[in-house]
Amino acid sequence: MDFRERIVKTETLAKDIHLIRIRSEQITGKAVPGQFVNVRCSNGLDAYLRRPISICSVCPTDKTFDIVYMKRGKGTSLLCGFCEGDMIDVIGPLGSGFTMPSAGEKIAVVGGGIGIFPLLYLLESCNGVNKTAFLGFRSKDAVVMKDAFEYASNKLVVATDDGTFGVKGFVTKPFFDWLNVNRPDRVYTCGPLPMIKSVAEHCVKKKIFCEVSMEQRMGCGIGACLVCSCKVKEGPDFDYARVCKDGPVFPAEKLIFE
Amino acid sequence: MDFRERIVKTETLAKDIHLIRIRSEQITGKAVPGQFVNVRCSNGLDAYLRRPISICSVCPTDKTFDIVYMKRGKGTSLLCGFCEGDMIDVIGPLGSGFTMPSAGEKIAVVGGGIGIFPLLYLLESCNGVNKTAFLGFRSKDAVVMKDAFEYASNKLVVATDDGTFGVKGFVTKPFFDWLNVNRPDRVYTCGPLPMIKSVAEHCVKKKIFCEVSMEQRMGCGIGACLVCSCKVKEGPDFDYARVCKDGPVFPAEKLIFE
Amino acid sequence: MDLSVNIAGMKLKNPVIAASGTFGFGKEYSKFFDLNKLGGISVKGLTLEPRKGNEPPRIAETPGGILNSVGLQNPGVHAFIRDEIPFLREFDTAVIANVAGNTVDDYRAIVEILSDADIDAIELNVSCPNVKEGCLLFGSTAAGVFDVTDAVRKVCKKPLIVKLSPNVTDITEIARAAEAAGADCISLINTILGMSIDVEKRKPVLANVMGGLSGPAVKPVAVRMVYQTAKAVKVPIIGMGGISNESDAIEFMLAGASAVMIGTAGFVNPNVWVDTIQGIEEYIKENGFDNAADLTGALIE
Amino acid sequence: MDLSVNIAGMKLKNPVIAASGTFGFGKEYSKFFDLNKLGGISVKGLTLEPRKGNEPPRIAETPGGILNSVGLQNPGVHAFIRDEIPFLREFDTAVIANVAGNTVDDYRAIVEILSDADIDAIELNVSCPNVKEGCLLFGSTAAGVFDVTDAVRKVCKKPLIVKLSPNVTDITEIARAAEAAGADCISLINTILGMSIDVEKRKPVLANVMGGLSGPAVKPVAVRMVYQTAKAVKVPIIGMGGISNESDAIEFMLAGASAVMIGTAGFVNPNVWVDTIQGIEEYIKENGFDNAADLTGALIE
Ligand SMILES: Cc1cc2nc3c(=O)[nH]c(=O)nc-3n(C[C@H](O)[C@H](O)[C@H](O)COP(=O)(O)OP(=O)(O)OC[C@H]3O[C@@H](n4cnc5c(N)ncnc54)[C@H](O)[C@@H]3O)c2cc1C
Ligand SMILES: Cc1cc2nc3c(=O)[nH]c(=O)nc-3n(C[C@H](O)[C@H](O)[C@H](O)COP(=O)(O)OP(=O)(O)OC[C@H]3O[C@@H](n4cnc5c(N)ncnc54)[C@H](O)[C@@H]3O)c2cc1C
Ligand SMILES: Cc1cc2nc3c(=O)[nH]c(=O)nc-3n(C[C@H](O)[C@H](O)[C@H](O)COP(=O)(O)O)c2cc1C
Ligand SMILES: Cc1cc2nc3c(=O)[nH]c(=O)nc-3n(C[C@H](O)[C@H](O)[C@H](O)COP(=O)(O)O)c2cc1C
Ligand code: FES
Ligand code: FES
Repeated sequence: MDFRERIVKTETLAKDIHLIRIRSEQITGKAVPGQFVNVRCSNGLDAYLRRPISICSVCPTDKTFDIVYMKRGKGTSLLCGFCEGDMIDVIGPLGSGFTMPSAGEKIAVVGGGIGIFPLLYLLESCNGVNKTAFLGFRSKDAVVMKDAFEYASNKLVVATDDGTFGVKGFVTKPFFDWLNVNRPDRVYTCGPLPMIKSVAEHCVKKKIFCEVSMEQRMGCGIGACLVCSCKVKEGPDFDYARVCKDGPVFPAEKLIFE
Repeated sequence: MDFRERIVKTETLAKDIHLIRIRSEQITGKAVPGQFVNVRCSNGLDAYLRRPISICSVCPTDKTFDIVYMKRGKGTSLLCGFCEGDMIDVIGPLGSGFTMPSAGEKIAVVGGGIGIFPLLYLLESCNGVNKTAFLGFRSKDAVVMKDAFEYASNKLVVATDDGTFGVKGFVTKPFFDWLNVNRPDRVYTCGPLPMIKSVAEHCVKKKIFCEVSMEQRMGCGIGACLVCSCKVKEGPDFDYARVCKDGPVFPAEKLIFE
Repeated sequence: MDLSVNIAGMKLKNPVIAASGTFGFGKEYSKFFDLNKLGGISVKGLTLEPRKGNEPPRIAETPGGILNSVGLQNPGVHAFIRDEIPFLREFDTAVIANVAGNTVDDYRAIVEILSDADIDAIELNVSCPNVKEGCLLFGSTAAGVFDVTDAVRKVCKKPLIVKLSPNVTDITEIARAAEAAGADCISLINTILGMSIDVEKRKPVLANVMGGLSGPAVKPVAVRMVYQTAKAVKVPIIGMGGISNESDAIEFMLAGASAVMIGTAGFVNPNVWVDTIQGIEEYIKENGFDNAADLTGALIE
Repeated sequence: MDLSVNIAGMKLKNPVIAASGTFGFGKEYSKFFDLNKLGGISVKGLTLEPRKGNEPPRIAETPGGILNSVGLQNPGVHAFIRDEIPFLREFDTAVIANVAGNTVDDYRAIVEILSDADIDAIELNVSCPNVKEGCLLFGSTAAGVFDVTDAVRKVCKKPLIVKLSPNVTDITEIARAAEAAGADCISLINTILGMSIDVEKRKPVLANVMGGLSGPAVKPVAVRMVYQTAKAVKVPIIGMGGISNESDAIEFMLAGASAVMIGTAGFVNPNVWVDTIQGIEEYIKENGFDNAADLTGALIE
């Protein structure tokens, strides 16, 4: 199997936030929202392991999909060196996706930071659904893909920690306010641990269907090596599930946050 | 100290033989024939050590120098990825150079394969000298820089192992034939071990001044780590000299070939 | 040309085996390539009872390698026999059961059970650095390795491979102890104990603090230990540690290994096993060998 | 802010020292940067008599590291005192004499000589894997380390650093032996024994067959050993093995080292020592520490 695919576009969306559009019949033909790809950032020993990055959007006509990443460490820094026309080694789609809402349902997505990207693909994939999106960013400079989320949802609420854009404070605040007057059929969340934890616990308490996309350091990315654990309930006890294969999407009520 | 310099040209001279022209006031201002530079082939862990490459030619007007390398393993393969305009991390000039001939002297250079490159710089640096160059290659496809050597010498003899260009057989044959009827003041040689060994032994026997440029795997490249040893005579005993610092150029009569 | 190798009474169709713990029970990688192509599969380390393993994070990236601290998460030997063997047996490849325990009794019990199961060989893991009790404790001394191997040998009806830890002063002493106690084969190396610190958080990257180093970084250490061990024992050796391609695999065979295992490199290149098999075949052709077995110990010294 | 650290009665202006064997006697690197900037310099391993060292090739590149088999080539302790100390003393940096021998008597004799020389400390190399006799043989067992350290201690008038080998089952046992015998400080790790084979030539890359692994690849092993040792002994620790930048250096300090040595990385970046010193200074500022010494053991567990 050859995992090298052609990059058809790269774009910088904000400081340290970059998009790569990749043409791949293989991946676009199979992907569902919530899944990710595992990207090789170098051909050699630097950033040796692959990096998991969510599928952010898929264009079936062009057979392309987008990934959006934040430049943080070695691997994502190397990704910044990729250009249009280059080949990139990506394995995917991997992991389990979100449970798709049925037509007519009302849903909310709550995303923070780099956690917003898989939610865009979800929103774009469910027409005929009433969709509200809550997105949280550090500050105005970090706000990305606002137009795409606006277009893909019925209502978009943006919050920034410092109030430089949209609502001031954590995104959970407007979401919980909204939840006081709305009862969505499904809630989907992805982002920093404190955020997803509070969204998940809130929904579980209110018995609202909620799915959470989790992050963990990975080895194989396909379920074989058991390094990407996440604590889940198993009867009265707990168990370690594999984020790469059993997840990254888990039902909120299964998760044990620590 | 910053060792990054600008590449002003790259060129493929033959299959797997490439030239890189680098602008560097620092290096061109100091270099003498026989010296080398130590090149970093990647920014990371791949081909971790620097690679020693001879200075092949220097243009004082443009403040550029050329290195010519053969693609062999990891490091030289990575070098092939460098382009005009890129920065390259080169330390140099390093090592001891050839003893320059005086005006009016008669010299011969005997080079084989990648060993020919430092000899070009030598030839180009000594005008007013009678210069004969003997160059050996595997076969016609591998013959490079013929014009430059022709221009820089009074007489050029090329030999190929398979006879597809010039004289057939090892380059030592025409050289020794020449030596039967000529007595040069100085002989300089660089190339495969059997070749330099036979040239050196021949000259020593005939008491002709001969300098040999040696190769050895290197660590620091500047004389500090003692890994790049080469056996030299030390009174009745032997000693290990450092190819990077005491060499790469050694008087033939000092060397112990094994 | 023949790629097959015979080890301890097992015939492998080629010398490339998936290393324990990196390949699960084969299901995941079976979606990437045909498992029939493999010389063998060493399954995730099994214990008598199911184990949850260690807290995450369980992996850290290091220069040219990784640290892991999975800690033998596995469904237990009974679930393995019930749920995993049937799938593995759909393929024509050797199935090696990698086993670990806290006590000699544990090891004996699990080997007794596996002796009646449909597998090809048992690999005794006395070298897992990621569990608090047993395992590496046995693997750290010649006496410990002797005791476990000896106890297990008496009940083991399958070819017995003993997998050694590199975290020892003298690998040859340990290898000889395993051989003396009746090992049919020695595999090495397991991971080297290591640690990585996140300097921004000022915390160890692994929840477990320390973990086992594997991947290309460890290759020179592994090749050295295979070379030393091959000179010290008569039983065949399965070499591993950082193999990423045929050239690496051949290094181990020249150093004295009869077969190799590949683990970590599969995370980066899921085709590494089949690529390596093909590369070995080409090397054999180009270098005038007749078959894979001739590579073993063919170092020119 | 204060970058200086006190180790075993020595005051270093900063915690970054050039590692023995990679820095010669300082002359070569003095052309690249001002040696006054260094915390200290550990010179090439010295023996009583001059040594020629091993046959070349003496270096092999491995994934993320190198193997070397120099084998203690050095001009002998007398030539060192006569020819090298005067130059080193032109700089305001600590000079550490790294010494090795075949026998306990060798070690004692050389330390006696150096005790009267103008140096700041002695580093006992009981861990060189590249010589046939002595050295690593002592370093492989707690008793061996105890005996050499003990013998040397009695004649040593300088701060005594004992440099440990990582090629052991339990580093803490060895470290405790050195401490018990009177070491003022422990430095680790020396190189890990390894081997590399050229598969085209089917020969070991090193003429000496085996060599010592250093460079980034060994860092996780080194950090782990420093961490374990810091928990086992009270004397200060100098950590090393694969440090390439400030982040790596800080890993070692958080793990428990009071200072660090850098070797191999200097081959790639001749400015690595000064870059690292500067980076440590910035880290201290940005992370709310007052001085370098506070980094030692500041791991949050
Ligand atoms: C399922 C999944 C989907 C993700 N989707 C996205 C996305 O769409 N956009 C995006 O910017 N980021 C995403 N991430 C996070 C992304 O994987 C990390 O930011 C990235 O691995 C950091 O690599 P680095 O080389 O820059 O950092 P380094 O710190 O150099 O990485 C060192 C090691 O740690 C791992 N690592 C570090 N941070 C994380 C993390 N947060 N999660 C998992 N592994 C980590 C790396 O993969 C690598 O193995 C996702 C993570 C997961 C698990
Ligand atoms: C003083 C000197 C001058 C040189 N000048 C030239 C030149 O002008 N043009 C040219 O093509 N080559 C020259 N060489 C040889 C060149 O250094 C090697 O071909 C190159 O290092 C191979 O690197 P690699 O990554 O392709 O091979 P790899 O096999 O991947 O290298 C692995 C390691 O071995 C070392 N190594 C491998 N072969 C040699 C060798 N022949 N000599 C020294 N180290 C080696 C590498 O530097 C590296 O450390 C010179 C060597 C020396 C010592
Ligand atoms: C994630 C992971 C889990 C492992 N689990 C086991 C195990 O259960 N049993 C075992 O004997 N070895 C285990 N190992 C060690 C490998 O089988 C192998 O010995 C080691 O990784 C060196 O080979 P490599 O560099 O090719 O990975 C594990 C290694 C990794 C990376
Ligand atoms: C070429 C070379 C020579 C060395 N010589 C010595 C020596 O003479 N004495 C000694 O104690 N350590 C010696 N070492 C070991 C280093 O001092 C250091 O312990 C080891 O290389 C790990 O650090 P590093 O990864 O930063 O190089 C040598 C290392 C190298 C690479
Ligand atoms: S990363 Fe290997 S199981 Fe998830
Ligand atoms: S390469 Fe270090 S002394 Fe020559």
